[in-house]
Amino acid sequence: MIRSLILQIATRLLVPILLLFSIFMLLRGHNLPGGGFVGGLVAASAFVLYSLAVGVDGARRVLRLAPRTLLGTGLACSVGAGILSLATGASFLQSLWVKVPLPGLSDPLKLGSTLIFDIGVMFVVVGTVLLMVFSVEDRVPGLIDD
Amino acid sequence: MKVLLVLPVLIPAVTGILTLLLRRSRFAQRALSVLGAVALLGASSAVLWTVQTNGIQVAQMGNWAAPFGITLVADSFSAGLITISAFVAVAVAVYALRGMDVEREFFGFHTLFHLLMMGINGAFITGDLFNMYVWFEVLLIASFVLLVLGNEEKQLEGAVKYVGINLVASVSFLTAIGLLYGFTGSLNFADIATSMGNIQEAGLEATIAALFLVGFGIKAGLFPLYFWLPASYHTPPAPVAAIFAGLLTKVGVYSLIRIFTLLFPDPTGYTKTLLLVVAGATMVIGVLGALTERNVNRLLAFLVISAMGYVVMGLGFFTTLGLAGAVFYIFQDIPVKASLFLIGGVMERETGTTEVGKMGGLYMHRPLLALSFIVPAFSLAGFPPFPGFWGKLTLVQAGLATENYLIVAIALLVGVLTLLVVAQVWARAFWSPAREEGLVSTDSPLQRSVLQAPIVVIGVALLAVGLYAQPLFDLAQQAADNLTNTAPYIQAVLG
Amino acid sequence: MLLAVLSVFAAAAVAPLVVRLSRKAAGWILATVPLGAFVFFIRQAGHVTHDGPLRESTPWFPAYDLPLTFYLDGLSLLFALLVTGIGTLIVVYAGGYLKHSDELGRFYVQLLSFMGAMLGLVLADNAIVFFIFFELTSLTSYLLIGFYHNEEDSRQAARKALVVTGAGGLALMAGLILLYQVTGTWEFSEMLAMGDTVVQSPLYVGIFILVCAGAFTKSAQFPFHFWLPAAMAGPTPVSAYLHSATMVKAGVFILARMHPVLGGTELWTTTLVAFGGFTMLMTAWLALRYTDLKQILAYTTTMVLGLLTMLLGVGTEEAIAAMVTFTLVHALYKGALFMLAGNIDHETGTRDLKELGGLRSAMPITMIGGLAAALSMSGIPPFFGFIGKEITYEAALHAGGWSTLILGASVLANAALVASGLLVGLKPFIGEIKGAFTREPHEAPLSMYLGPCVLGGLGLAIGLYPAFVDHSLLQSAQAGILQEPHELHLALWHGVNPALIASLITFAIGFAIYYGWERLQKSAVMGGFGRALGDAPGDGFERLLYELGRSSHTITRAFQTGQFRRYLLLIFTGTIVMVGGALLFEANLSWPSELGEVRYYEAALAGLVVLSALAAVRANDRFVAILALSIGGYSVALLYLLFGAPDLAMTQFSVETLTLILLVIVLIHLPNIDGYEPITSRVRDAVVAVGVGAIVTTVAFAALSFPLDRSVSEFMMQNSYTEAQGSNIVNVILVDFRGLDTMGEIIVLTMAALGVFVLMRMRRIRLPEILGTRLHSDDEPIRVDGDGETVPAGAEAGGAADQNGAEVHPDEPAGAEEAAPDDQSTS
Amino acid sequence: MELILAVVSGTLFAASFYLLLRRNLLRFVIGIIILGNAVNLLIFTMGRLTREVPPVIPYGQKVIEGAYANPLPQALILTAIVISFGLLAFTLVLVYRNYTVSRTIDADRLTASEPEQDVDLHTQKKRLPA
Repeated sequence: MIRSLILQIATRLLVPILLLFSIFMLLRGHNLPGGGFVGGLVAASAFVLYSLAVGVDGARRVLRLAPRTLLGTGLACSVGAGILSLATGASFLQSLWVKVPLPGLSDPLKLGSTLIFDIGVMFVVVGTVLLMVFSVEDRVPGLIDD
Repeated sequence: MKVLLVLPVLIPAVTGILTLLLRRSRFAQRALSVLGAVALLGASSAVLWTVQTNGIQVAQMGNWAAPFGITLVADSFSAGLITISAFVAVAVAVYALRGMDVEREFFGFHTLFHLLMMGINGAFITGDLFNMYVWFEVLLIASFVLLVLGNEEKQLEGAVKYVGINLVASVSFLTAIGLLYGFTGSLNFADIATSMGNIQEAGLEATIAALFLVGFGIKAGLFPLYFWLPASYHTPPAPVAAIFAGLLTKVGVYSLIRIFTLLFPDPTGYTKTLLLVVAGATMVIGVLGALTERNVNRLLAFLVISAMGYVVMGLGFFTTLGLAGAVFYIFQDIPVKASLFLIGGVMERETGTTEVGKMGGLYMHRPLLALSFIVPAFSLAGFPPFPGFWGKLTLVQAGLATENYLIVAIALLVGVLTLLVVAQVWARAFWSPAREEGLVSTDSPLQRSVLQAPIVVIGVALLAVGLYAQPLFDLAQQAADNLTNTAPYIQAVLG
Repeated sequence: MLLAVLSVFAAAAVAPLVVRLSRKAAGWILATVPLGAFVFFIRQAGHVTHDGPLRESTPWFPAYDLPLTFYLDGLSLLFALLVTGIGTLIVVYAGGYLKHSDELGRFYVQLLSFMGAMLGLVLADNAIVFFIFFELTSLTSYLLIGFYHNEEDSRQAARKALVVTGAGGLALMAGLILLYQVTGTWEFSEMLAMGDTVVQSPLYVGIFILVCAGAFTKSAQFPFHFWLPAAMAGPTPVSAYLHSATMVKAGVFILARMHPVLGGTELWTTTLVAFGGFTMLMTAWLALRYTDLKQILAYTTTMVLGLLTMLLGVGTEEAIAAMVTFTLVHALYKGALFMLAGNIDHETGTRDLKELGGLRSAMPITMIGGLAAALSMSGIPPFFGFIGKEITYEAALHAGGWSTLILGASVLANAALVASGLLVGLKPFIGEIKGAFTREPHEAPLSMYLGPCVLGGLGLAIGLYPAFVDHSLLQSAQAGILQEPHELHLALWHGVNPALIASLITFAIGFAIYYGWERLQKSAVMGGFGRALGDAPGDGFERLLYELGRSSHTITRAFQTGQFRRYLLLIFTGTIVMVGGALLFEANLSWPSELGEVRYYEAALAGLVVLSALAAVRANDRFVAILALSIGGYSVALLYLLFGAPDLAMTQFSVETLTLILLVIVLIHLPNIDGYEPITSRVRDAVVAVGVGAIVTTVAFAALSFPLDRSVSEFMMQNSYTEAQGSNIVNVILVDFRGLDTMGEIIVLTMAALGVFVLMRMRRIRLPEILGTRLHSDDEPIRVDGDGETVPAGAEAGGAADQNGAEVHPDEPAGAEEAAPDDQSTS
Repeated sequence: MELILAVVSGTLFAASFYLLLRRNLLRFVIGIIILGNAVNLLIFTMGRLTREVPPVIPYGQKVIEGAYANPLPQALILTAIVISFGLLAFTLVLVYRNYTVSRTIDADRLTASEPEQDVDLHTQKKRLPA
């Protein structure tokens, strides 16, 4: 934890922006460079930043979900997307699409099971980075005396 | 078929995820673990049955026709392997109910175990080169974590060697994939097999084959690439070691056989000689290592290496009979090795030591364990009526038929030495009298039977196969037919 | 026949139960099974001797062309009767002998399994079936020899037997497979007619050597004769059964079986006569060195095995007649004598001739049975042994070129046998009681004198009335070996002929040895001879094992040094040799014809990648190395960007950053990377490294000389938007075309994170706990909180527990396990 | 340009293998990182190079007209990068954790798991124990 007022204030500003940006990266990924992985990294960096500012415990409280739960949820989403295809009689991981016509837009909004899959990827990336960083930052005391 | 072929990967994945999410309840984890393993066995058996009745099964992921998406393929070889692996997984899951401690369970043993199974099964049934790499990495990282679970000094140190060398193996594999992609523009096994002709240069094929041999050879524990194996396999607890010894090297050797038969069906003399030299050196070095080893688990680890030599020898003959022998040998070696490591774990618990020479009294006090030891141990030594005998018989026959007398002589000599090793363990740990304090385990009879039941079940299964080898040998022969005559495989995948 | 074999195995399976139900009667009850089999074979005898062989086949392993076929001709009938007949007596005998053993049940399992295996062996028609039973006898006899497993000597003897016979077995397996390749059948009965084909095949010598290796090891022929006397460490019923009547004869049996197939050649005759004859002569005299009854009997057994082998080598009609006759003779008397030795040992506590004497009054029944057997062994008329010896001499006289030599050796060997017989069967009973026995000598129970009496009595009966066996059993056995019928007639009195004279000479020498035995034993010649041929091979074998162990250790240590870097170096070198070898020896490399367009900034970037890598190699400061590393990584990202891979660049960039952060966090806690390494190792490593790099580049060049087939990518491009609803093809590949890869990828990530978590948060579980026998733990007790932090219990402040701090395993908290009663240590 | 990148990749291979063989385990880790880049670059090169046209279908079109960068190797490398990051993180922490226990990052001193004296030969009797 780094005790710095600037960092703490900056963090409060940056974290929501980063989180929004990560969702943006996730959603545009299917059509433009981006995607779940990069989105996940951005989101994770938001929490890492937060943990640097207010400490691991604080970050963990804000996160609400334990990193391992995030990991499990993410995997469940991705694998679940595959199972969803199976359940509808399609092949495993076959993409399913629903077209939602939105008022005011000419193109309908296309929602696919691949989006669930990509969200899963994002969750896993966030969970991975956070579990790693939290573990390393907050390791068992007395592991090493330096 | 869309569903069935995915299950061997999906079930362990779901089990792994659920145990991760339900990590707070030890009971739920354990129940899920056993149930997941049993379900896996059921699904794998169903796959096997379907393959047996309807021939090679193919599932296109995402419904993209091969070679554009990822294809899962189950032929007799793959289906047999996933079924036997699942059988061993059930045994290990049950054993782990007592053989694992609460801390390791809390830190994710069950999750890692099932995800490891996922990686193993994925590697067995994938029909895609890069996908195979991914499954390799899945099982690799799972094995890394399982290896360090406990953070004991030996574990960490063994893990450094294991991790370091296996990373090199992965990279070597990936390099080979990259180069092969550069030649053929494809990743699908069947598709590559049809376009291997593009290379039009047997020497280059041999080079890429050698590169694959390095990658898989490290995983399979072949000479001179095996060093990580005796450095690490003795460090984790018995259930982990059992699954490692039973399955991990088999994945390497499976891939070796799959790639060599499918992608390099007409090996040059160099490749054949190379394989046989590697095989001979592997079996010799393995059994020599085991001969004077004190630590029972390390001793078994050396025997794992030796067995891989036999399998590669069968591949090196490049005949249907040789492959049938190799496949059968793999089939039976999976439960044999798993069982031996589980027994090794019980031996440790009962005598309080890992040193063979300091054990004793197990024959007097644990006759059932002794009986269960004889089956896999003498199967390993190739004694009838245990299944190892059939494997060895077929391999020797294949070798003599192709007039590779030298390697057969080496194999037989190694058989004698294996017999000696097995007899040493038997005589010292089982026959010789117990030390003064007797057996030290404090397991209750029920707890002991939790540990011994899987061992006994594997022993009975092995004995049954030894006495009536027909079904399993049939399967191995079918697998060998599929491996030598690749047209049906390619046809099934590419349509 | 299958039923007969299976019933014996079934008896083995139920034996522990029978013993548990009735310890006293177990032997009698279990003996009914071999007895039943014996009766069964007796009933078949008429059929076999008159109508020819019986063959029966049960499907078993069709994939291997392997039915369970059994073949009952004269040869197998003779052996089957011995196995079941003597087996019956032995089972009864063992019940008395091991009455007080805790392991009687296990003993019966092993003994009856052995019996089943032996029966299967002699009956098998299929070579593989035969071999399975052959190996099974090795395995079960291993267990039986090691019955007194608390003694190291027993274990060593068992190991000796197992390794020697096991090794021979594998040679035999190879021989049988080669035989199959030549004949195209696994069935002995079909091979029998194909002798010419086999003998003329180029593989003949190989087959012959391999089969001989199997037979000689099993039948303890020189130079493998040492394991059999050592095997006397087993209990006496085992010695009586395995090492006289049955298992050791398996080698002779396979030679006899193979006689029509492999026999008749110069090689066959020379080898068998030379090895058999030498074994016979040597071990007959070696027997005289010992005062231990069982040792004497063991050596005389190898003597007989040598004799039988030699007779098979001679292979004439007379020789085979002698061979089958002596097989029966020997089985009858040797079984009885071993049981006699067992009785004496059991009832007096010793079987050393120096301490034995004057037992005639204490053990009269044993003496009668034993003496009858001993006289048969010594070949004294009217016992069956006399006939056996006569017919042997007869065969020797007609052995062609070898005749004189064989006759001389036989006389000398038989003379020693005469003495041995008297030593074992007579000497303990006559004279005065010498030492103080540990037990008061008394007569053995019925179960234990039944065997010697029956077998001894049979020896006398057949001697008096040889017609009981000669035309039926022995003649058909002879026919089984020779594959053509001959008249076989046995009689006590042949008139005065050369054989009788030879017998008389034998007696003269034999009695002389008997009376001068004690002096002979102490003589220097005997001592030297015994050490050279009796002790040395066994010691040599043990020494061989030891040296094998030592050298294997040396070899293993040469590779498995424990040094990580050495492993890597060997692996890399191996890689270069294997892959480079293929390039060097096999490949005709094609090179790309042109360099293609190169832009200066791309080249500069590529140069930067190389330079940064070299800087990382050269760096002596960890942070400099990381810096170089990052520059390289970012440059690679830029390269990706330049060549149309923005996703890749983005990922590479972020991963590079993440790696950098992790490296810095961890490296702060670690020592620096400087450290001197000698120039030699650096040069060596550099050579290896450059070799690997060169190979990769070379193959890459070769690949680049071909045009790439981009049809897969083309398909993906075509379908990305239309079918998969995405414009970013790379992302569509990741989540759709190759979604399974991505699934694997996130699972890898998950587990990597779990791994880091385990490494950083899990306490160290020390070794004793792994064993499940928790002796002590010097770690503090721990408590596990919501996210699995392991917090030392004492260190935790009261208010620090957060909302996730609930116990994770309410049913069995981690910290409580040490208190669980089942985990308490015993120490 | 492909050829240059092939050479670059080969050089990275050489550099990383040299680093893998160093005594210091941190150098080993650095070697692993470079190795990852080397193999990714190799795959990238094997997919052949196309300048500046990313495999993204322009808005409003259904396919890309003309040349475009090969997307498949990119996807493979993406997966490989992520995987090797996971493995690398684990390896790094493993080296660190091992250091906390054995107090060394010297590869030559990792011998606790394979002790010198693990052979069992009765030296006086010169017999293999039974």
